[in-house]
Amino acid sequence: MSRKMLYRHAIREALDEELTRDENVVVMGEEVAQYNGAYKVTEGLWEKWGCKRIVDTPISEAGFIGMGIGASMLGIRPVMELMFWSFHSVAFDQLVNNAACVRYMSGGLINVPIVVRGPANGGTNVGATHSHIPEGLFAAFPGLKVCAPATPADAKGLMKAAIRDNDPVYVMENTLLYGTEGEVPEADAGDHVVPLGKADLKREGSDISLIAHGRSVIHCLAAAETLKEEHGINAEVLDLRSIRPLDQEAILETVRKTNRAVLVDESKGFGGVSAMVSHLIQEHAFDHLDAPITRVTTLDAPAIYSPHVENEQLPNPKRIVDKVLAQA
Amino acid sequence: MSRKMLYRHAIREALDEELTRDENVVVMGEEVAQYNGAYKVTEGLWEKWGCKRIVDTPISEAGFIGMGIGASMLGIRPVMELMFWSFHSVAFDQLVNNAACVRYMSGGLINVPIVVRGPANGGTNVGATHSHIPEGLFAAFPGLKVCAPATPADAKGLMKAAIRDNDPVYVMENTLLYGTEGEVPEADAGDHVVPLGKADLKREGSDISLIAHGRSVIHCLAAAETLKEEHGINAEVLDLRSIRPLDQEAILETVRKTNRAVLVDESKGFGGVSAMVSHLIQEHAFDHLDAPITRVTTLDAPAIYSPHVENEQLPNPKRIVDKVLAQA
Amino acid sequence: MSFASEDSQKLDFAGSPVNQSLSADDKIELFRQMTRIRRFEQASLKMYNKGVMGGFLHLYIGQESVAVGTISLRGEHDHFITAYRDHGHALAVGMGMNECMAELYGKASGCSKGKGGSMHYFAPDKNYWGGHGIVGGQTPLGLGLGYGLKYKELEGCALCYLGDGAVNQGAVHESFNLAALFEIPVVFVIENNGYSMGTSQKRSSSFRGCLAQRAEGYDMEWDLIDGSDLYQVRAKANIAMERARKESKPSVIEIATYRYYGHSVADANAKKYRTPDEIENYKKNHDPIRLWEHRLLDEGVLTEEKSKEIDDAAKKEAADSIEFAENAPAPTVDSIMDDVYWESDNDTEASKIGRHFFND
Amino acid sequence: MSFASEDSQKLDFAGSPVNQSLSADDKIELFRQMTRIRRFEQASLKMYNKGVMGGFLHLYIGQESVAVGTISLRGEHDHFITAYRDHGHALAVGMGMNECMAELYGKASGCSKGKGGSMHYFAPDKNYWGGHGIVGGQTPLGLGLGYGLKYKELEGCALCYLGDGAVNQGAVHESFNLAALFEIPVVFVIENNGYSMGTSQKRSSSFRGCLAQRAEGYDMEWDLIDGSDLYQVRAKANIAMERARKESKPSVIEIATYRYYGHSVADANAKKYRTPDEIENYKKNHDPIRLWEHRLLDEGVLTEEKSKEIDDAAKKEAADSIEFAENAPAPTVDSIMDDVYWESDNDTEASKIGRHFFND
Ligand SMILES: Cc1ncc(C[n+]2csc(CCOP(=O)(O)OP(=O)(O)O)c2C)c(N)n1
Ligand SMILES: Cc1ncc(C[n+]2csc(CCOP(=O)(O)OP(=O)(O)O)c2C)c(N)n1
Ligand SMILES: [Mg+2]
Ligand SMILES: [Mg+2]
Repeated sequence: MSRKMLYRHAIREALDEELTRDENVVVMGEEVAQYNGAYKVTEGLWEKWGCKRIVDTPISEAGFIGMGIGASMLGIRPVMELMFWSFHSVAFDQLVNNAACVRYMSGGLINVPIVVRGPANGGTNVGATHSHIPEGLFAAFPGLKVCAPATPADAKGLMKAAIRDNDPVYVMENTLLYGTEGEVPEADAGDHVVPLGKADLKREGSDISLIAHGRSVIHCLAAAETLKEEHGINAEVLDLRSIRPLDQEAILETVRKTNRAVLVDESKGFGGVSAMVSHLIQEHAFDHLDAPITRVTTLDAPAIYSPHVENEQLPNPKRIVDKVLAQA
Repeated sequence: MSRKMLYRHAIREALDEELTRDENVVVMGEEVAQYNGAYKVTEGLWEKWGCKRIVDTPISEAGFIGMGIGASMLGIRPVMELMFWSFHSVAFDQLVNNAACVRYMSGGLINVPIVVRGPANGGTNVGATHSHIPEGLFAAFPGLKVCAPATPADAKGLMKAAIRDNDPVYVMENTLLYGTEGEVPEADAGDHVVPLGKADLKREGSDISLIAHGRSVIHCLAAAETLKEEHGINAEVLDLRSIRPLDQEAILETVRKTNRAVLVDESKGFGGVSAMVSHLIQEHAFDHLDAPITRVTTLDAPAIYSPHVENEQLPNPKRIVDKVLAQA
Repeated sequence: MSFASEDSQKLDFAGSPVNQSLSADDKIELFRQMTRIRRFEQASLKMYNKGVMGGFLHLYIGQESVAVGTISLRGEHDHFITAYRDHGHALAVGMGMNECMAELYGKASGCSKGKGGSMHYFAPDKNYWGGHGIVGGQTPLGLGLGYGLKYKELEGCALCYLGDGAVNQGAVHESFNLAALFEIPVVFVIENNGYSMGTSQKRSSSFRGCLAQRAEGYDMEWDLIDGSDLYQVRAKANIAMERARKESKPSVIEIATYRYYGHSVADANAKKYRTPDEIENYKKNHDPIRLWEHRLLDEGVLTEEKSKEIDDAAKKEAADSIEFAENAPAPTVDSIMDDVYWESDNDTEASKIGRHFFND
Repeated sequence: MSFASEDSQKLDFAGSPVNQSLSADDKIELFRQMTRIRRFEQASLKMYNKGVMGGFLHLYIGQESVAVGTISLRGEHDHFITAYRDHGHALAVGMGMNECMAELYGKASGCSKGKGGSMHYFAPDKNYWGGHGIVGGQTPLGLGLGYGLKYKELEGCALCYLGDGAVNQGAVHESFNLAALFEIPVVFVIENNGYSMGTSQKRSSSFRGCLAQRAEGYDMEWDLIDGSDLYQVRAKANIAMERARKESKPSVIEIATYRYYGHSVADANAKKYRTPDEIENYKKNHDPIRLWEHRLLDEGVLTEEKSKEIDDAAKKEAADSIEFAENAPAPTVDSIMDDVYWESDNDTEASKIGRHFFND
């Protein structure tokens, strides 16, 4: 049984359920409590759970994220919101050193069961500093886990997995998905947990594999429809969901089936998740490739503000279709 | 005409010459002046140039790097040392937002002619937080330029190019190379500038391309000797030198010649420069590849301290030889 | 929320030398500047609500005296930098409404070619260095402007504005220490409007006395200013600016002010975390433009008529800027790739070596 | 370099309750702890110079009273965290010399399995959370330990040590504000040894009075302590710790101390930026171990004989730890991949889904 639900509400439900399940779960961040969250993801939680469990912080990302890491070493399970994931830049040391390395440097004596979450995307005309897409950046640090849900159901399920995971998990949401709707299993139908490390075949196809995560998955699905209707091309769409751990098997499987891949990634062209996926495919499915792997990424400049052109800087269905046609 | 010179002295000479050439050049950082630099790269410069041109800063990387960026908008040309590039983590916002985006966000009204330099490498048993290898990380940000010299001559030449460049350039040096010696053109033989964006074929070969940058180049050269002597394999060694701009043509040329590539990169396995280079090769030289591109990277854990095994975590000649043999 | 003016004894700063030296025209000009800012922003609000702009719109309405008062003191080598609430400073330094409005519209003739938007106005030719979106992130840059002045041995100062929420960013602390240690001619101006988004000052900061007093920890001078009194803003800011210019010593000044609207126009809670009374009280008793207007009427410098004329002109200027912006060309998709590297834009030798851009 | 003891009137803190309550054995135990730290470090220095270790070695010699004095006050729910100069705290919380020495040797039986080295000692079972290499980076973690205590409603406090150079890191400022704002039971202990590497305190910080006084900017309590006087360290630290435990209020305490050696053993300039006189003066007049020893001799608690016995035992313990470390097994190459993820180490279901490691 399932019901329709907004992406933001699916995340809120995950938080609410985990707050209920484990008294050590605490939600922190700027404006998450009394203001209900800048993007209303935490709406109502402060009213329900009070000041101890839902905590407003000052604008001190290094301070409060480090604080959460420290508390997590004592068994607290902070779920910390970055109002934008872009603000990772002022908390970077805490995110990549203290969270990622403390376990290792202590020879495994410590673990850091934190979640850091918030939106990580372009497309809302907020300019260069507010539009970073850091999935690949963080996945590059062993010790960290990263996921990026594309649908309400995945958002809920991955968030619950992230909170229960005993390692630091960085959940990259998307402001443009918060208001999208999708089927989510009923709360009383049992725990809806989507494990980290499991990709999801969002559309079956035979001619080419579109591999993506986050909002790019939605673009791929739209592109696949156009390809089918206008060009008779049957594209398969694989949603990575989780970047680290990464479902390499699912990636190789779809490529072995279609023998072609277009990777869609909101990162800029140098690096990103897609460069890594490309390398893995050519390394492990070399003989299955009928053509070079190509990518659709964000045009390689800082994010432009202008609403007139920002969508053209980002991956979009048209750019995906063009890239597929160029290959096929 | 050339003379033998240490890598650290080659960098110092570059700084000294540029300090002479342009009165707006100022060298800043922790312990760079009175202490002569933690790794003695700036030795003697404070004595020669005084407190205005060679500036000791407190341990406030975000503060002093941001300060340098601000000053650069007025035409000052700060060359800022991070005692370890690893300390980028506490200055990340200044490095990837203010330095990289201010030009763009102002529609091109501003430029930021700064250099940030310092060692970026593993292998000195200083543990996880001090051994980050961020070439790929920063090259991913349009607006930034990144280079990583492997020899004294390149260190001098790239440093001079970096200082003269009107965009932010991040120079990744290597503590383990500071004490290595090499030929450097005589100072009076004319300006020795190595342009950014030009790779250097450090060894010609025909059977396989080893593509690397920084200290990995030295490992590749050693591995190439072993491959030649013990296995009759003639490896070509391409030193990227500059990561962004990247000499894609040189990469494709060597691969088109040898039809095989092993990429050697001190980054961890997820991402890094090598994942990007791998993607570019398969995209643009697909039909020239006789085998999947493989990589030698740092074992995918935070940097271990133990001197007994740290070298095994890093790329080294033996690991490169093995990887080549596995492919050939 | 506390206004300095409500606690402290009312002093009259009209007699301070820097105010004494104002001609009647100068005083009217200050009025005109504040009025222009308000009318520009009201116009932009109207158009934002019509959906013609993207992103955020952080209005400065209520705070006009801060930008106008401080920037009115500028000398040739004074420089300015602020956060994302940057329209007021932009107009005060002399940017035109057209280029500012066109920027909001994301047009190619916007001040930042449509690349920066509301948060990123720049005019280096007017010593205005933005417009920055990362809270506190502009603080080291402001410090750097002062550093540059000192390096070049110019007599000037850098004014670096930041919010009451921004003071708790690490970069601010590092900048304060560096400024004091290196004796940099910079004035950090805390525009304390009582809130960082929905968080009142007392929920974001622990402090003694006031936020500016933290300067003592760095052995730096500080002052607290009632932003609703333009004479006071000028008198006290001038002391800090002169300290910078003449002694190369930094200061922190905190200016108590208020914003009428939400944090940004998208702030749906603007009336929840602040009582209507609080907002009304400010509008009625502390509005810097109305207080200045009355002051000038009292002084006989301004007439009701002249005031209306100025206001009408400002309204018209704002309306014209909308028309300009609407007719301005949008950036092309190709232009997305401009303005990334100076070397590429200038087609230099360096820009031709190696691959600079990684578009798929 | 200024020692609190040289400026301030000499008070005797022996009479404070927390010192009054010390038995003769307790006092001797404090002596033993400090002696053990010194002997351990001297031994490690000797071996470092023989080239058997890698990386850095930051010696605590001269500062022993800080770790021993503060940690001697601990209760069940008190927690400790420091920077890279972490051997003293490690031994003071009860870690064994063997595991500590083996860690320096990079051996698998080191306290961090050879993964952390000198800068990264940990003993969570002894409430010791490291050992951190990024200057100032441990400060938010220390705050978080206090946060955790408060969240769990335990009566305890977190002691977070940092250096005089570290105070200018942004994370420290953010932590101070958060601690005061949230009323976290944490004590920030500035171990002021006068230098950050080769930079004297006055070249790195601008401040009024002392560094701890910056706490006033956050409306936080602070104190300045003469680290050469163990009674004083205990008496004053206890006040801050009790404030944390009983009132859940943070403090900043600054303890004036000194390091005999360079910043690390690799510091070739140790005798350039400090005069030999300065070093000698400390050794002669301020050495915390010698002063404590004399005090106990004066009090009749200790005899020369007993002192020598303790010292000999410490030396032997250190020598034994070298032997232990030398014979301990090195980590295997395979073990490099352990201790990255808890889930992988515990072979959980989650660890089996997807690729976690990207070794070529
Ligand atoms: C590092 C960072 N964190 C959070 C934000 C989101 N944010 C933008 S403005 C703001 C409030 C700032 O308040 P204040 O400094 O008082 O300035 P005001 O908006 O009142 O002018 C927040 C939280 C940001 N832009 N940057
Ligand atoms: C962020 C960062 N910057 C620089 C360094 C290099 N570094 C290590 S210790 C140190 C000096 C710190 O001095 P202080 O805080 O006084 O502590 P002490 O060494 O005296 O105990 C420096 C500059 C670092 N580890 N981390
Ligand atoms: Mg504010
Ligand atoms: Mg020190």
